[in-house]
Amino acid sequence: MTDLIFNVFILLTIIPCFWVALSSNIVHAAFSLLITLFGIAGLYVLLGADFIGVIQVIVYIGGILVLIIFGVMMTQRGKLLPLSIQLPGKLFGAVLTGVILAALLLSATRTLWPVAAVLGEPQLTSAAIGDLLLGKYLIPFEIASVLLLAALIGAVLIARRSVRGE
Amino acid sequence: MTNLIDPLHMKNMLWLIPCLPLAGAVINGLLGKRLPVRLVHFVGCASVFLAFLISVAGFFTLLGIEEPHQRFLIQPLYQWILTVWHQGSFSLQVAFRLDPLSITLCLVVTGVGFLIHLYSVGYMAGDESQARYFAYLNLFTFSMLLLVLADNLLLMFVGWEGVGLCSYLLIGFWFTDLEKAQAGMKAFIVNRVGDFGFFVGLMLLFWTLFEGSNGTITGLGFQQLRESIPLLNSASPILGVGLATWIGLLFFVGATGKSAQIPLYIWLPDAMAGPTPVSAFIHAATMVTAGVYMIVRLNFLYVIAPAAMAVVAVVGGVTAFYAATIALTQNDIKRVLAYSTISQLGYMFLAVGVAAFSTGIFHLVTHAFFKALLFLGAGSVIHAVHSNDMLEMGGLKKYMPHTYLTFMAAYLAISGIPPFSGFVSKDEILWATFNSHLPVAGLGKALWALGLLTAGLTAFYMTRLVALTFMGGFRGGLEKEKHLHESPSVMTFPLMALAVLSVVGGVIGLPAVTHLPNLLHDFLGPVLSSHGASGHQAHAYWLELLLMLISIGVATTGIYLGWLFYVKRPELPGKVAARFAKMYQVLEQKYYVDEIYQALFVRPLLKLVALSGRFDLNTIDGAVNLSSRVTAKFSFLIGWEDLKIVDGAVNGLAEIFKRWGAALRHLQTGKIQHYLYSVVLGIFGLCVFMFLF
Amino acid sequence: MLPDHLLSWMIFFPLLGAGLILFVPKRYPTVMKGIALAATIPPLWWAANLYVQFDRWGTGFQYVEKVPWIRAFNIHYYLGIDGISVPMVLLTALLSFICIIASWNINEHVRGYFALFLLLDTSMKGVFCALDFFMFYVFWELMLLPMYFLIGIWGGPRKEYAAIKFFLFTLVGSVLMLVVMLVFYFGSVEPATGLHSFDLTILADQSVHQAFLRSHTIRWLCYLGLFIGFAIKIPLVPFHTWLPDAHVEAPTAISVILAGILLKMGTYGILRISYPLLPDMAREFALFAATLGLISIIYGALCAMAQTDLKKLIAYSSISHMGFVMLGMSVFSNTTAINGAVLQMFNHGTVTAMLFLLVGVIYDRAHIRDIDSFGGLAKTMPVYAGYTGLAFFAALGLPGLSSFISEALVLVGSFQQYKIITITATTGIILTAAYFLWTMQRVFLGPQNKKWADLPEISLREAFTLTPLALIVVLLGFYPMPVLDLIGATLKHTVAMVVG
Amino acid sequence: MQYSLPSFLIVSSLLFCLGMYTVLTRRNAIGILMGIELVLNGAGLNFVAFSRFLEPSQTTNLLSGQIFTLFIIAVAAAEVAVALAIVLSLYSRMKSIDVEDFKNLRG
Repeated sequence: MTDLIFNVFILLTIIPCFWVALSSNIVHAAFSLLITLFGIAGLYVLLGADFIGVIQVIVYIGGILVLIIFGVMMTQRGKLLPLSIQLPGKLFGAVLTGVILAALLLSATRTLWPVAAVLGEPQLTSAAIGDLLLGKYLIPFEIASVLLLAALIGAVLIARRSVRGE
Repeated sequence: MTNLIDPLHMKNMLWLIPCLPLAGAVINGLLGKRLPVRLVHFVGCASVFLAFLISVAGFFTLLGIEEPHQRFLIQPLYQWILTVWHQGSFSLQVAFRLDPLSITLCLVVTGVGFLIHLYSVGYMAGDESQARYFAYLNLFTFSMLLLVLADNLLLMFVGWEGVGLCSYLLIGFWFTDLEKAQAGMKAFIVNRVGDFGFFVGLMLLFWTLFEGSNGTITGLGFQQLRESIPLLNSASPILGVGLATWIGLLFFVGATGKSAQIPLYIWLPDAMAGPTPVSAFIHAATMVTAGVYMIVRLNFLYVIAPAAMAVVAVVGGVTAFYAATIALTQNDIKRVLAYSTISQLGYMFLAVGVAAFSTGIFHLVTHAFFKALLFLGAGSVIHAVHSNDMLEMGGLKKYMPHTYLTFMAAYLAISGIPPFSGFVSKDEILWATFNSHLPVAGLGKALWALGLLTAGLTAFYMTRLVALTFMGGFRGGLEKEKHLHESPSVMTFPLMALAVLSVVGGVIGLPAVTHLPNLLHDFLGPVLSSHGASGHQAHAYWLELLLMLISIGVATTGIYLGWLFYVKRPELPGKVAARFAKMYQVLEQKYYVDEIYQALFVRPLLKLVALSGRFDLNTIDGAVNLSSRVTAKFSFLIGWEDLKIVDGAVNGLAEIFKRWGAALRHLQTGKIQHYLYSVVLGIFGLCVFMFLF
Repeated sequence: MLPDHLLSWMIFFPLLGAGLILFVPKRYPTVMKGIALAATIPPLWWAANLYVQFDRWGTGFQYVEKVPWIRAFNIHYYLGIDGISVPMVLLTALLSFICIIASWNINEHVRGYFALFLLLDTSMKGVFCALDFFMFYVFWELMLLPMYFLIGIWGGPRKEYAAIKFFLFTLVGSVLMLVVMLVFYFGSVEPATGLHSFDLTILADQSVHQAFLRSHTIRWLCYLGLFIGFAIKIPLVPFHTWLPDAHVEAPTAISVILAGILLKMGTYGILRISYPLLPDMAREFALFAATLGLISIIYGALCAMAQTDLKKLIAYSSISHMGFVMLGMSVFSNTTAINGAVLQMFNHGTVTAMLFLLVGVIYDRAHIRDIDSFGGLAKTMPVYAGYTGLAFFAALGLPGLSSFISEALVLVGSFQQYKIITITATTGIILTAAYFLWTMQRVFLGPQNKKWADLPEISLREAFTLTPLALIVVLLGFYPMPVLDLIGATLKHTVAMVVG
Repeated sequence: MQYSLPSFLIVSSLLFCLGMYTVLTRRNAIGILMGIELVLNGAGLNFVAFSRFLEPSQTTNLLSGQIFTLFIIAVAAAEVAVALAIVLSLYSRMKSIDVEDFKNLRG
């Protein structure tokens, strides 16, 4: 039963990706990205990372994706841009991606991962994550907060300058 | 006279004697300009008078002490210098010593000093910087008293150079006149040469005693020196000459510098550029006698160095004669007296040389009286005539009776006429020289003859001076003659006081033939070393009487000749001078000594100075600049070489890189994708690399 | 109420002042000068306290402050003073205070001048109190920098040449010192920690020196290196040509500091570093040092007589006086000479400071220093002539004034070990008297020179800077014990250490 | 594909490569951003998968992988914010977001 759900979510994640990569209409790409992210959230839940899944939905989709869509809408005036570069550029990209994909798949399947013998029952993880965040990983947590603050200020500054046409 | 003042109380007052004049000097020096002139005079004279009173009190305290050998008071003030090390230490106290020798000098310095201060009030009236004058005079008195009362050699050296400083300041008192300033400088530098000898002698003495007593002698106190002086004999002689003699000679060099004897006397005649009271006080009565005092103070050293004593005697005798000859031909009244002072000092050194220490001091005292009187008399003459040149004077007897009378008293004293003090002391010296048994056989007799001849010459040139100044008609022009006047009483009173002293002065040191006690000799006894040969052994009185008669005869012939030449037949000197023209000219030019010194010392020194100045400028500095130029050239060379070879290579390399750079530049297309490609390629390459190796 | 780290406070307090001055806006020069003055008063007060509370009989270092500074190389922030450094620190504090007042009429780049001056003051005191070789070297180099700019910017016409010459000369010296310092660092192992050490007190005991530092040639070369480094600073004759140029071109206050204190760095360095660290070499070099001292005395005096520029004359007279110090320091058979030498260091500081201040007075008015163009100044400026008279007579070693005592002690002391050298040196006092009196006569005596008839008399401010020095000169002449008992014990210890 | 570690890795690799392809070939700046999001999510998925399946050694406890993904999300958020700000300001200046037009930083 879990295999089925698992395969559903895999398809849910992979298929829209092709739209994101290839579609000539940027709006379609944005919305297909939405679906991929939902797929990934589902996979997280399947992997017992319920807290991460919820975060994925709220932050990633609710925050970042909305932002991107907002960006797309802002810049969507006038003619539709030819979305990808001329042929030779694409061909080279495809070949490169293929090679790297092959290498990754090879390594994923071939190596003997030290998989745990028995998979523990997935329990609620948010309490444990909370402890970890404010215990062992306190410093990264603080640094992340500083990073976000910096990004915030940076974004405001850049946006403000552009608006005033400097 | 049981002791009116108990010694302990007196001992604590000792420091007042030098410090009162110092206080006077400081007050006049710093506040002088603001004080009224009368107060300046009062401060000046009062401080010296008070010092005189305390000296007299000291004198009586000393007399009060029965036991002659206990007759000294020492007042240690404070620790002056202290350096300690393992094998010993060098410690000096500032301490004053009052003993018969120093009290005699003290009395002379403060007594005569006070009279001269009084005289200066009149003489310097009208001069605009009197405060500075009295400050310097007081400072001089302080230094002289410090010299006399010092209890150790280094403190004496402080007084020694202090008087040199004051004589420099006072000689160049009217410093606006360049040649007077130069005279001051000359005096100081010649004194400094003498002090060089003194200081080296001091060092040699200290270290010989230090090594001799392996570390127990730590200072230069006279008591300590006196007790340890025999150690000198045990010390090994240098260059064959005994150490005591070396030290004695070195100290004598200091004495010649200070008391203007043969080699270093040249500064005294020029020192006449100072005001006359200064000449009287410093260059007749006190400072110049410092040399004699020093030798008498170190008599225990000289007694064990007969060779040094002989040298002192010979130099003294020769200087006496030499200076007297020059005095014959001088026309400046003060210069005649200056040379006569040098001559009399020669006598003193002669006396000390033949170990007649008390006689030397006796002549010092009497000389202080009549020479000061002569100078002050000359001062009041100059004050009236406004010129030093005797040829412009003459016939002043009528106009200045007081000065004339007192001058005559001093004139008779110096010429050696019996009752006067001059005769008594000079004859005592001749007698001591005659009896002396110096290392060289017959030297005593030869020196006696020389002394006798000098006595004659002294009588002659003094008569010449008196004749030219007071006798005959006034040669200084009519209008000047009109306002010739006697000096004010403030000037004539000291003259009279000194006249009395020079007449009566002889009584303190009566010769043996008179069977009366020689007061001074007995008083000074304990200070002088025991076997001072002052001629009181059993001897034929008739011999002494005979010699006395001979010296009286020589003196009278001198006076007669002088009277003959300059009063009876004035044209005679002209004829004699013509006949011995060359010899006269040499004497007149003071044996060209100044020119010789100039050529011998001053000019080569200046050449050496200029040489070293230039040497320093272009050789050493040149070397430095040369080295900088060489490095500059060398660096240029390197620069050139660098330019051609190294630079070429570097430029070539630069070219290569430039071309590669251009090639790579195309990679920067500006398209983001290309950058991303290179990023991805880079990472991928890295992974492959990691994987393979 | 004294701060406990007294030495550190004293050294770095002027630096605070310098820092403060940097913030004062350009428009208030007097405020800057006020701050500079205020920055020198507390150190002067502390130096006085230091002098009073210094234990005369203790031989070790006092007021010691030792804090590890650079652990990697075992370098400590190590301060301490003994008999030799107390008079020097007192002299530095006093002269800095006086020089600030003396440089009141500097009015271009005021901020730069006073800030650099206070930095110089700090580094000078630092050198005198440093007991760690590394720290000594740091302060030694730190002293060069402000001095270079002070001469280079506020100096006279040829200031660049003089500044560069001064800098290069001293730099060569300090390079040699650096090499020797490293040799000692690597050649010594601290018994307690087994580390190399810069600490002078530890380096002083010979057992710490490793094998290669015990070989004669190494020790000889080290001593020579140090000796040349310090000789340049003293300056001894072959290395002296920077001094006249530096003095002529430096502004008044700076040449006072240069002559008053910087010249003592050389001799102080020898006493603090060369003697304790290489006592056997000190004995071996003694004769060579004494001869150099003698040459400095005679040669300095001769050159002084040949000068026409007043400041150059005084510069050469300083060389001559420092020759006495060198002569005194190279005698180890008694302490009289070395006591005289250290006393002469102090006296020369006060006397030459007075001389340069006096030249400053005349230079501010007449803007020339050529001796022959003056004449008869005593008439126009009697008080000034009085002060100069006192200074000249002090400089030529008149008894009753301070330098006589030190010169007499040096001569008496060195007579025991070097008879001929001392006698020739004693002729030096005649030459000194000659050139000072000759200058006195050419400038002050003689007829009043109309050109300078209207020169104003010495001002109150200038008199205020001169009076304390004059008092010291006269006081130490009659009663030198205040300084002599201060340095006695330490020098006895030093000589004992060198004689070994 | 059954529920196991390799299958998850395959999915994340696919995501990663597609994201990369998008980045390399998109002319639209925001398209590239989307590509980057895919890459980041691919990596996040990898982490979570490993934290789920791997034997927990004494240094990394069970949840360290998830913590890491959390931080990736945080970084992604910051990154998008700044990137969009830049793109929008470029857009307002150049009136186009075509990557080709941003060439003036050429060598």
